[in-house]
Amino acid sequence: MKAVYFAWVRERVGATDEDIAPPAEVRTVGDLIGWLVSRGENYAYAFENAKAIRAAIDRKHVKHDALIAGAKEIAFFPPMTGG
Amino acid sequence: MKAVYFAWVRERVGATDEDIAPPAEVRTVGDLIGWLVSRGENYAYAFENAKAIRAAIDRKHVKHDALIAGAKEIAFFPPMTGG
Amino acid sequence: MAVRVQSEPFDAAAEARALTAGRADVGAVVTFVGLCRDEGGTLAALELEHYPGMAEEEISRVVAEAQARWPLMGATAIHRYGKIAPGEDIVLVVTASAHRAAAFAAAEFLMDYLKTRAPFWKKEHRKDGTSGDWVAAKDADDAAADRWKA
Amino acid sequence: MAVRVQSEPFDAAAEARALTAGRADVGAVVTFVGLCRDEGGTLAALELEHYPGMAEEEISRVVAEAQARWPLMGATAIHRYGKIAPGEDIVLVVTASAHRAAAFAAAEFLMDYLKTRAPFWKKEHRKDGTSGDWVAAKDADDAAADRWKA
Repeated sequence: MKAVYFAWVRERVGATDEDIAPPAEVRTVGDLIGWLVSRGENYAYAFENAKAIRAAIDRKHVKHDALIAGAKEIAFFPPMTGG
Repeated sequence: MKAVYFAWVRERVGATDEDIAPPAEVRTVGDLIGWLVSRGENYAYAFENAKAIRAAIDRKHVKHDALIAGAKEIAFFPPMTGG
Repeated sequence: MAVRVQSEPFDAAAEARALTAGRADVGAVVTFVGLCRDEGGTLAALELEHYPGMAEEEISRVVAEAQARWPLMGATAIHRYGKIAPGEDIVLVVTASAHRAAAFAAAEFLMDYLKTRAPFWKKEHRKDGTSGDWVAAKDADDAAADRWKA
Repeated sequence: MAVRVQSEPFDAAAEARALTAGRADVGAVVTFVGLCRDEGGTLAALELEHYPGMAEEEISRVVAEAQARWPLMGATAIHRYGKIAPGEDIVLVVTASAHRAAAFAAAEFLMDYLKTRAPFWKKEHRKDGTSGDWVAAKDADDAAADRWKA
């Protein structure tokens, strides 16, 4: 699956997107955040306040307890400031 | 003083405006309506539902208990339907 | 603030632009245009009668009240009179503010108050040749205006 | 309904006209334009980042929700991205309905939901050369969106 990052999450991770292959025990968005954080300091920095991070699966907003099975694209970003 | 009429009040009275000289005991807008009604059937028809008639003294909305002393122009009209 | 009572059409876009021209502190502009509906194809035209002089003064009072209530950077109200065909504009309100909540609230307030306080009356001319029922004031409009009372 | 995400400026007046062209059953058109403020002269530009694809889809979902809630005869939402200078337009919402209450409510709803659900993020470029704090989301915007929940 593909992970995509926006705004300061993107800046902190240091990438706009990447292919990821989390292990099977990573079932939810929250699990995925935990797994990413374990991969390096840049992720730890991006997700240091994990509750503040919003997520979308295949371009739809989801909560952190959403299951990631079957997802093609998972996006992480700060609260939106458009409008 | 001048009385002016609008919309169906104007149509029923049969005049856009007229000079009036009510006697001294006609003190309020409500008194004036009563005095006008006494002057003819056209006024009686225009003011048959007196409560529904709005009034303005010198271009400001007033209630029927407003005093007419000093007024130059008193207007009578139905509830507004602009906008 | 600009208030006009006129028979000619107005240019809503130009009025909105005028409120932001030459400044960069406006964050929100709300434009309301009220149009003449054809009432299911039965209406030939509306004829709007007004109280010259009082119409401008009353709308100005309403706009001043909106400016006292909300931090507006500009407000424009234009109301037409005379014969207006279905599809044509009748009334325009534009409000500008730093933030959207004030611009929206002020525009709604202005329309609710124009409906119930501006001295205009609509007469209907029907396509079947009959004319003219006077449009009756709506309780809903009074209720809409009442909600702004403290 | 028309939804667009674009870097180019939009023509608010043309979008509003498009909703009433060729019909005479619309009684109310509300146009909201959100502009870039200069923040007391300190801001050089805003840079709007967005999530391509999702931005259009999410705005379309929000517009569909507005259409389900209110009897709209038309609704348009356009959101710009990229670098935007103070005084320039950022976002446009236009709603058309037979009556003003629906047009006003739907336009406010659309803006409240765009603020909190459309995937856009603003970065500030300051005139002193420093860049860029990311604009923080406001609790007030969440509260504004929450008021539409049943």
